[in-house]
Amino acid sequence: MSNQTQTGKVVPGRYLARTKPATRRFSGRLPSGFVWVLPLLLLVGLVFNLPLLMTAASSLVDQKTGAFTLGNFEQVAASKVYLPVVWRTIRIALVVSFACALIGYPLAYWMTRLSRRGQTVALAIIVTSFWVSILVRTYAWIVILGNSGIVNRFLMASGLTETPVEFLYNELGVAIGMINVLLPFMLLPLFAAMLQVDPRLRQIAFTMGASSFQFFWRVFFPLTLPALGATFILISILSLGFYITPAILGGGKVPLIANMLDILINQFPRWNLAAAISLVLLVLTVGLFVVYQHLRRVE
Amino acid sequence: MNAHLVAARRRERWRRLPLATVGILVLLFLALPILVVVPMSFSSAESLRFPPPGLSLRWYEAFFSDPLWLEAALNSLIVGISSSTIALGLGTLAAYGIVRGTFWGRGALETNFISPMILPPVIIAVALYIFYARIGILGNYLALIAAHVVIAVPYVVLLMTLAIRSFDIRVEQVALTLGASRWQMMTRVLMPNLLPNAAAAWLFAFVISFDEVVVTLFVSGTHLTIPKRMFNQLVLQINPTITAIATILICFSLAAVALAAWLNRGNGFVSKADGEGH
Amino acid sequence: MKNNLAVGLIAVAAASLSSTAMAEPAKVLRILTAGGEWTDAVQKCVDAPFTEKYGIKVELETPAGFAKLAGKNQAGNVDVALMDLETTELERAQASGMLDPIDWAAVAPFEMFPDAQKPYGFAHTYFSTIMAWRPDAKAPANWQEFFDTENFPGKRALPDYPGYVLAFAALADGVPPDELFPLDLDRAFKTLERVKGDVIWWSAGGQVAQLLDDNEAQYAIGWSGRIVNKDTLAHSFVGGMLETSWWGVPKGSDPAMQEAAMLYLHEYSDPEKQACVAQYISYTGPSPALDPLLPQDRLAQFPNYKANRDVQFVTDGKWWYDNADEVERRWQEFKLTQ
Amino acid sequence: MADLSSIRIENLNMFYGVYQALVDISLSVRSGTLTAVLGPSGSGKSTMLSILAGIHMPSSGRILVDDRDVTFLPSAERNVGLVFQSYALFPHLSVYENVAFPLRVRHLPEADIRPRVMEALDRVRISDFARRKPAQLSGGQQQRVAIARAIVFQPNVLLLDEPLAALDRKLREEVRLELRHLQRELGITTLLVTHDQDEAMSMADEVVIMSEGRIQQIAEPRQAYHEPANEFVAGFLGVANVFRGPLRAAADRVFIELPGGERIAAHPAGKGIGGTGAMVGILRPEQIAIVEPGTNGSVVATVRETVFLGEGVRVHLQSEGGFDFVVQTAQTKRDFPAGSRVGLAWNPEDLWLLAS
Repeated sequence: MSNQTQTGKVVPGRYLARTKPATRRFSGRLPSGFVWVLPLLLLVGLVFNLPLLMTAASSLVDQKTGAFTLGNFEQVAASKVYLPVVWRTIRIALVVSFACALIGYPLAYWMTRLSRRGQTVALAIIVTSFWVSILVRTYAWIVILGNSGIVNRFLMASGLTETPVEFLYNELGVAIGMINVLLPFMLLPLFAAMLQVDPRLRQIAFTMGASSFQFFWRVFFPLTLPALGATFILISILSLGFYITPAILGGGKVPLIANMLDILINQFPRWNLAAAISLVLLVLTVGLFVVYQHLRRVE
Repeated sequence: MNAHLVAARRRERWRRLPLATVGILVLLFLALPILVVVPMSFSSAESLRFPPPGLSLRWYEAFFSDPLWLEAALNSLIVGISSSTIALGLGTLAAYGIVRGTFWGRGALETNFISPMILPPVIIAVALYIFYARIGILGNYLALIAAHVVIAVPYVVLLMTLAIRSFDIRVEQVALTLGASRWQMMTRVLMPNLLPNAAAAWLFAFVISFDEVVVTLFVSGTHLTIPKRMFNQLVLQINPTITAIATILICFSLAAVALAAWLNRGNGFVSKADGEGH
Repeated sequence: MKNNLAVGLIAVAAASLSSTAMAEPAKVLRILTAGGEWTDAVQKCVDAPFTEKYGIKVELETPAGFAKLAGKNQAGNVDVALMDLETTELERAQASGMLDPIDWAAVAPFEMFPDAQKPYGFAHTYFSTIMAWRPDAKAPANWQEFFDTENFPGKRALPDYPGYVLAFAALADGVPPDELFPLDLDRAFKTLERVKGDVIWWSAGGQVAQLLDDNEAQYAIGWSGRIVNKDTLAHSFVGGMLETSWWGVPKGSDPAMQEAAMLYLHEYSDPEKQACVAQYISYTGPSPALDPLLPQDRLAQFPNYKANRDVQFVTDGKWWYDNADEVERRWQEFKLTQ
Repeated sequence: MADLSSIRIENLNMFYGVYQALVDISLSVRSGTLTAVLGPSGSGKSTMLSILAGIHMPSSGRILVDDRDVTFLPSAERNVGLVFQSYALFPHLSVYENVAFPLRVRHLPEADIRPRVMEALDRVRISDFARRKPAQLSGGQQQRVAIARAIVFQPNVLLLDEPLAALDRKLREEVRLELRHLQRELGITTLLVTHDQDEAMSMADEVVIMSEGRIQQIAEPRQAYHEPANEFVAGFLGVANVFRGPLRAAADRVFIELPGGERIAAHPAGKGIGGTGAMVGILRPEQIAIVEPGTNGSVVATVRETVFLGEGVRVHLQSEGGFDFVVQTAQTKRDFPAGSRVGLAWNPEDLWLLAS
């Protein structure tokens, strides 16, 4: 029976090969575990990293002559066409992030004070919204906010306004659509961070004579501020790349960086300029992401 | 005493009223698009009136009798299933290497694999457009699937690294000392335990691929997918058929995500089982 | 160097993936086309019978545009054998050497208007760009009134394409119709700057009716085919712009597929098929034999109808082509900075 | 039953970057015996075990099982049974399948598997639970399954990594005996890694005490306890009175002179490392007797505190010279009131001397 063991089966030759001295560790073996990563690395390297590098390279090439140039970036920086779009994108990103923080924080805070069942319902709504296709949600706003949409009909029927309020096809419409898409990205991490705050702190603060108001501003808010900051940055990052919402709700008047890239690729073939702008967007995103990671660590 | 308590409770409730109002309004704001789209899909009217004047299934019929929508649905399914399956395979292997490997630069690799999730899709779209165009595979079906793999794989890598990290490495080591080859360990020990997580990761990847618009718009060439056709239609002509598709999509996404969440609920069940003694 | 080599290797690998169907006679004809109602009509009236007759499947990529062609051309991957071009685009594509000549012998068309047959272009549609408005809005009589936002209050839905809006804007600023070309861009943009706060820019023809019906806009410039058959809208051909759309054959596409494209063009020149398209959308094709086949009660809806043609002007494709860069630059400047 | 194998470890070194987890470890385990590797956490004992199991490769050195070099053999080919503190049972498999696992991966015929699994389950008295999943078992039951799984394929060597640490105290002592019994019965060469000196002392034929990656002492438990190789071992294996001072001789007596002037009697032959000069003397609390003050040769001390241990009484005292003594006595009924003066006496032969 005992001969059936694995060691008994080892062939001497193989066994000898394996008993070479410890230098074997350095004899060109791949670092441990690297093979597992290799297939994905190849694919991502080919279909993600290489294209990004090529984009970076094309941004430094003149479209007509094919020579090295910084002209594409100069064009972005100097033109009164491209830079304003970059600024508008940043501005809308900030507005949207502020708005998300402003309406997201109270909701998340309210949710922490709800019963378990209330929390489940609220979370279900948020998660549902989160997973419903952005196209569907953006599309719905046309129906809701249009001149003959439910909101305007309500406003006019209630006599609050006589002519329909122009929600759509301007920056307001784009912002509303973006806030709706991005709010769950604010709510979910913020709510999670608020749940981390030890509920006993509240009781302790009360025993020390703090009011609800004082507890909130002196304890709770400072404790959740890093999370608020981190999600704020996250929303800004995501806002920078928005394409669908401005395309559908902007009425052609609110192009953001992504829409400009679409024009430069799909309407005018200006790849090198597009590459340069896409690189600007990349730098903005990565820069914000570094801040985000830093805030997360603080949290 | 009791009356005091009741009064105190009532005061407390009044104090919270402004907060509750804001909370409910914001939740309504989130839910509104869905609340509007779903009933409209059953509308009998041509226009996008809300509430619908009458009920019918005509827009569902319109969807299922339109060969272009069906072609788009078929493509979405093919691209979604193949890209999420590839993403699951490669992503799981990579997650294993990242968690259990000892080579240098694992953190950087993980960031690299996850970054397509963080970067604006339009950057990836532009980069892939230029790259695919240069090598002449713009509009190629396999190239489209490859793009979707890159977009879906971060979710797999995230979920699977989490799952593998929470799986006791000693169980793997014991399996090896008990005579299992690395392959036997993977197939007989690791995978059976990670199966729910893998299924969840697959579903997430599938939903991501199925919903993808921007990159698809740039690189898909002649191939239609549901979101691509939806986007084109939204820009072209607003047609209630879209509400029917939207409703189908909502149900579909929610079912998939609910299933995924349910499958992933036991992310800690392994550690719970062997962690009792700790 | 190394980078080029890598790209080359990948290209070879990719080509071997995508070139399976290339050597045999074409089973598929890929067309780059506009999309929308017109394309839907063509699919029913031309593509379906074509596939039935020759066993060649038609695959469409939408939307079309010069940039798409240029992209494919630069990529060296021209995967469509036929594409929809505006007059300007036809000029530009031809001048940039991105088109192959049409093999008219192989097409052997039914009778066509002589000006519809060019060495590089097959005129497939005559269409107009005209003004439209909600019946409950004050009707404008000309372009000055159309762009007069004070006396004709309301939103304007305008095409997000310079070629379909600048000429009208110049007319609105008082340029006499017979001096329209060469176009005075300064005066055109002056009008647009003046009204831009009241504009919704549309990018697809179908949006016009939608925006007017939804009361998002009260006035619009749109393509006649998407307007004239909607009885909820008022429209006028007065001061409209008559244009031609063309089929062109992108250079470098698969020869077998190009052969199929010639068969397709032959089918397209059939007046019966053009009449069929006109049933769905009020555009007419290049066949002189078309008139008796058209629905007589709707003749007044067709851009090419004599009474309509007389009040319109014909755009100057050559001028647009010559000034494409300038127009593009100023248009972007205007659009992106508004 | 299984082959009786011996293990020999030669000059094992293990680096993690610049950190050296194992420093020149050499030891051998005689076939059929149980050796306990004992040390505080971070001492390198678990690293050593993982190298023996083939989980990690050493930076240098060799491992020989029955004089065969297995240093770079994969785990699967080493034929060692391994039991972790966390048991590491396969959560998705039943008890039966857990135990059958090593046989299945060896592609044994089904007919052979069943009797062997059942025999192993019987040995650890867990056959009744064969169909349960690990999550449905108590900690003690899981531990038995882990042991059954480790022995079912008749490994040459059994490696136990803190196998009892997760059990409560009473169960731990019970299982300790059972495990020892099982090991003797199977005659399987066993290496036990633990930080619990009671466990090591009570189970092992030989203990290896490690600290900071180095072996401090290899000895039989009794010897290690009474004759520690250094102060670390003395301190790690229980409470010790440690006397520091020069070794002096006066008349026919040898003693350590403490800074306070007291004389700690030692054996003239100098038990342990001999010589004069600064020395360390080690005396276990139970080797000191409490006698009447003034008894010849005794040290006078004052009782400060008494701790009742159940099986004995530990008395903390301070001598007149200011030295803190710890004494343990089995006289559980006797009272040592705080402040009372007593004499402390011991057999000079019991004082174990180390060079300082």
